[in-house]
Amino acid sequence: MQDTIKNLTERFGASNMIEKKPGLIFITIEQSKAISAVTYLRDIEGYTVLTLLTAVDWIEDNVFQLTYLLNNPEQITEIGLRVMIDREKAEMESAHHLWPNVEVYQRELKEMYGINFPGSPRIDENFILEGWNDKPPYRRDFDTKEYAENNFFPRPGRKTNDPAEYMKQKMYPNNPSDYTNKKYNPNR
Amino acid sequence: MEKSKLFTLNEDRSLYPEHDENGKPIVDLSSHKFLKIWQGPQHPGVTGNMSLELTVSGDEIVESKTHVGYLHRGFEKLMERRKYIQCFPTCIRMCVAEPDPNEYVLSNAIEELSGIEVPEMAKWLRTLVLEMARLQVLLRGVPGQAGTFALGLGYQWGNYLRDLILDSFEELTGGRVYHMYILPGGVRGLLPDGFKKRMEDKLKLIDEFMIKIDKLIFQNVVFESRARGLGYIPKEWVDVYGVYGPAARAAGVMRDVRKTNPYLKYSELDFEPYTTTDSDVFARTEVRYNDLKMTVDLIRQIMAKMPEKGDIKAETPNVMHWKIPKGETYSKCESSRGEYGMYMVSDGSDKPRRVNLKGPSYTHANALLDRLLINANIADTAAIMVSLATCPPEIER
Amino acid sequence: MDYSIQKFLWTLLGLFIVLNWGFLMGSTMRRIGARLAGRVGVPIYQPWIDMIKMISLRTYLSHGVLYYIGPVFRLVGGIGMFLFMPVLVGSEIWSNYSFSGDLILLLYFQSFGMLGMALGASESGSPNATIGISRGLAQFAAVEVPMTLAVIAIAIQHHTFSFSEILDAQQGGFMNWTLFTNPLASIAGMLAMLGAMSHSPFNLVKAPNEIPIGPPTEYHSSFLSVLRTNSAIIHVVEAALFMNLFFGGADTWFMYIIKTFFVYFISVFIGMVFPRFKIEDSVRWFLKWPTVIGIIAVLVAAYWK
Amino acid sequence: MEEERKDKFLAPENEIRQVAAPDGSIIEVDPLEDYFTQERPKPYKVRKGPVENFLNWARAESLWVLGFGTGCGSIEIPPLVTPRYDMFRFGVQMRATPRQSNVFIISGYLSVKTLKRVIRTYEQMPSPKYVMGLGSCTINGGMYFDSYNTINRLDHYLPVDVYIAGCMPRPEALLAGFAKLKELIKEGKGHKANEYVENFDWYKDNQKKVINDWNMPDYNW
Repeated sequence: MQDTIKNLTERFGASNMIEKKPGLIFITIEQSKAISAVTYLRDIEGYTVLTLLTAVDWIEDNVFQLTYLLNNPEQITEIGLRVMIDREKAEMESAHHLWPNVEVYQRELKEMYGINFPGSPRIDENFILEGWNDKPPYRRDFDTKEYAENNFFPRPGRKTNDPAEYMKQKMYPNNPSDYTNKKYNPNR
Repeated sequence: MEKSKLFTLNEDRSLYPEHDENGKPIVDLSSHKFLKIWQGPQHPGVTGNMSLELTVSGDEIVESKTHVGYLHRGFEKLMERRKYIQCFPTCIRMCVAEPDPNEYVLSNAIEELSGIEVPEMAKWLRTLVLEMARLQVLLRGVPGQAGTFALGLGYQWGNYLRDLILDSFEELTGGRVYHMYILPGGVRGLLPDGFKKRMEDKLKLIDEFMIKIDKLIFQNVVFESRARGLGYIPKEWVDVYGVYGPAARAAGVMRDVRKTNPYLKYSELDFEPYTTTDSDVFARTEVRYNDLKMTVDLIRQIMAKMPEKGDIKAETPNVMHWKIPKGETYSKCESSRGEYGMYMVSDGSDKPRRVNLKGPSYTHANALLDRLLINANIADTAAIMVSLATCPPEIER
Repeated sequence: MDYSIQKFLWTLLGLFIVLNWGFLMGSTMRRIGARLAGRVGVPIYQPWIDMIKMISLRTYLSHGVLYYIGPVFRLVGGIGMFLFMPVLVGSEIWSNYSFSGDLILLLYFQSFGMLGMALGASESGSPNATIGISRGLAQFAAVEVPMTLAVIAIAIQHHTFSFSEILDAQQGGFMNWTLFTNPLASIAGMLAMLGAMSHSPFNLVKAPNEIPIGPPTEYHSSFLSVLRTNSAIIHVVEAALFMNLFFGGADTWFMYIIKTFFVYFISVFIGMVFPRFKIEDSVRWFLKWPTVIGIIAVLVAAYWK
Repeated sequence: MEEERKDKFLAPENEIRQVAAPDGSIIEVDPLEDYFTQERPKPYKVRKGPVENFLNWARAESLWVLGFGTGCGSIEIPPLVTPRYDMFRFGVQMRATPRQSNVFIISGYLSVKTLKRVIRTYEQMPSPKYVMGLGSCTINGGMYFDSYNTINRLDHYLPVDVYIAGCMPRPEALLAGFAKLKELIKEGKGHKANEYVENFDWYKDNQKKVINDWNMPDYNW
């Protein structure tokens, strides 16, 4: 495990390593070296299983984080490779030649985040949505509630409570000041 | 002696129709040699609401494409706008047949991110609930495999016993299908009085059922002749295609999170998952049958070893204001279908930044199923699909 | 009253009894199956309600003339089998229109319904119907082989192609039944019966979780009720055919009901505990043991004396 | 027609293409025009009297449910056909094809993609047909009220005869729902299929509002 990390750092310029728990490591890799690092891990280090490939939208930093989580079934360790890609020009090298399933993950990412993977098979086909004509829905700036209210027909009479306020009324009906008491509520 | 071509019914058809240089079949629909049919979404042989676009030549499938998305609710998006505790009712609906692993991976991810240690008693109860969930799925799944070949009798018996296990869930958690019993920091309650005895009675019924199922399914000539050699997964595909759980164990590869990464109390329990190397539908059914046996045994062990009383919930902050420290984690457990994992990213606020749930169906139902169905008979699609235990809501979430 | 009109009316009455007995037998079998699974099952009168409901449904759908005629052909196959087979042994009024050579005609009528269904189902345009009907015809061709061999063996044994004479030869104690006088032909015939009855493991035509639900996929309302009527009649008549061939026929309506019930019960009961064959396996199965037994039966019958 | 088609999203199999006829000649085929009929449905005549009452009784006692699990509620259908709850006792049976079924159980939420299939399936069922909305998702969206992909109110897209509340409703609740539906049919109130036809334009507008790639005829015969 330590050797792998060392190799990753030296050869692929990996940084920002976090060991979350024994056998689970997250590490950041540059976009240009990501696929070669994945190939390296798969072919040399025995990380032969792709557990998942997903994205996180860091809208405030204007980046997408792609996470390739690889599993080594021999050593029972997992490495999560974080790849930061530009949010405006969301494009990433395709890895469909490495595992047959990558194609499916990439189709989902294309649909849900609008991240393009040029060259990936069936990338433009619909995976989950059908006839979608709005922003990719998993992006942070897509407001699902507003979309639902505009497009579907909300039944009138649905009440929305702020859970905190509602609990305050329910739990401390007589003495609301208890709510701010440190003893009951360490966050206040 | 070579058989005459006219009378050979067992000829090798793997190279029919003609393939191009990449090994893909050349399918020209306008040649009238092929027929395109859809199985699903409205089709009784498909596991839930998904569909297969099959190109058939006679009864033989030459190309298959899985279409999902009929059950997409955007859970991962919905959870991004809910507080952590509000995520629970959403999360458990991701895989309807077996909701408890969802609860467990979510609360485990929250605990890992915020560094909470779960009390012993809660760990025992969580183990019990997870095993009960596996039991109720397998009670339906094992005879359901024969049901795909129109042997519905075992399915009827199994479903009755499943209802009994759901009664136990109701007793313990108050819910029949959705339990929300596992919460961050622990569980919601202790076992009710007399629970163990009633559970033991039900387990005895299940023991009898197992003997009947063995006679009805595994010693049935027709079932054996149909299931043997069907949907063969070579050992090398296990890593390549991402095969998990019983399907991998049937191929002779040990994939069981309970054994490889023991979580909760599995390190204190005595069990050995069954593996075989045949890797066809029959072997996968056998593995799941032995899983069912093992689960019954595990529940007995858990009930014998667990303490009577104890702390069931760790101290947690007020859930309404609970801010989880920044970080990311991947928590996993073994569901009845294989490794079930959740990747969670927190940005330090009271709502998750990103939750991604990865179930085994995602890989089983897409690339693997498409590959396995090539050169299969259309009569066997349901059997292959059920043997992989695909659960559509977990693919599209 | 003219004799021919009288005969016609008696035959119609017989058809009516057979139809209702078919419905009753169907729901009884479903209840027996349900008991095996631990359920209560459908009410005993469910088939009649289903019929009324199907007739009362509205439809505006048309797939062309053959689509309408398909179920009629199927029904004609069932009624034809009834018409040319004597119901009760030695009874003039219940002998229907049987004549010397009716056995051949019956074998023809057995396949008639399936062919008619093939016309209608392929006209309905559903690919599942086409697949189902091609399976059905393949299986039927395979079933016919042992079936015909058994019939030929019996015909050689009794030197006749007439039902009444075969029945007469079987009277006088159960040891005279073909089941005991010609066991090989009976085995071949009974195995073929499993296929002809289309219950699991040979219910390939309407395989619900493979090709929902085969030829009748597009049929609904009145068309479906015609198909249901036919299936009720044909189950009884098929059972009666095998009863007449191997179990000595029936001399009263009571015996008719008891014997058809048991013959039908055998096929249903085997279906309860066996999964469905694939079409290749099914064809191969029929062309293997039943056919071999049938050939031996013919040879034995031909060279016995 | 050409203009309209350009705006629409069309699946590749629905584009105008050239097809070789069996005799070898080449024909141009417009799948939307040639493979479907554009005929609109007509309401059937609701009769009254003792005969109709008898037929209504038969319709109520023989409910054939379409085996289409549209959402998570379908997990409670297997218990209904197995020993514990056994709905066959009440004359409720499962059918595999829409042509032969009368009752459509919308088991829970409907995603937009499924809604399209549901409409297609519903329209293929022969009248009189009944819809049961299972779970709170069909009533007001339930816990998916803010989801971008699930509809909120089922009755804006299909006429609903009986709602069964709960998430998820227990099998007993489903049996009670069947009992309620039988009651309605016997009283002669089971003609929601006519309502669908009479308010056809309203329903179609609502359906087309959410289904962006409407590539089927208005009524699927």
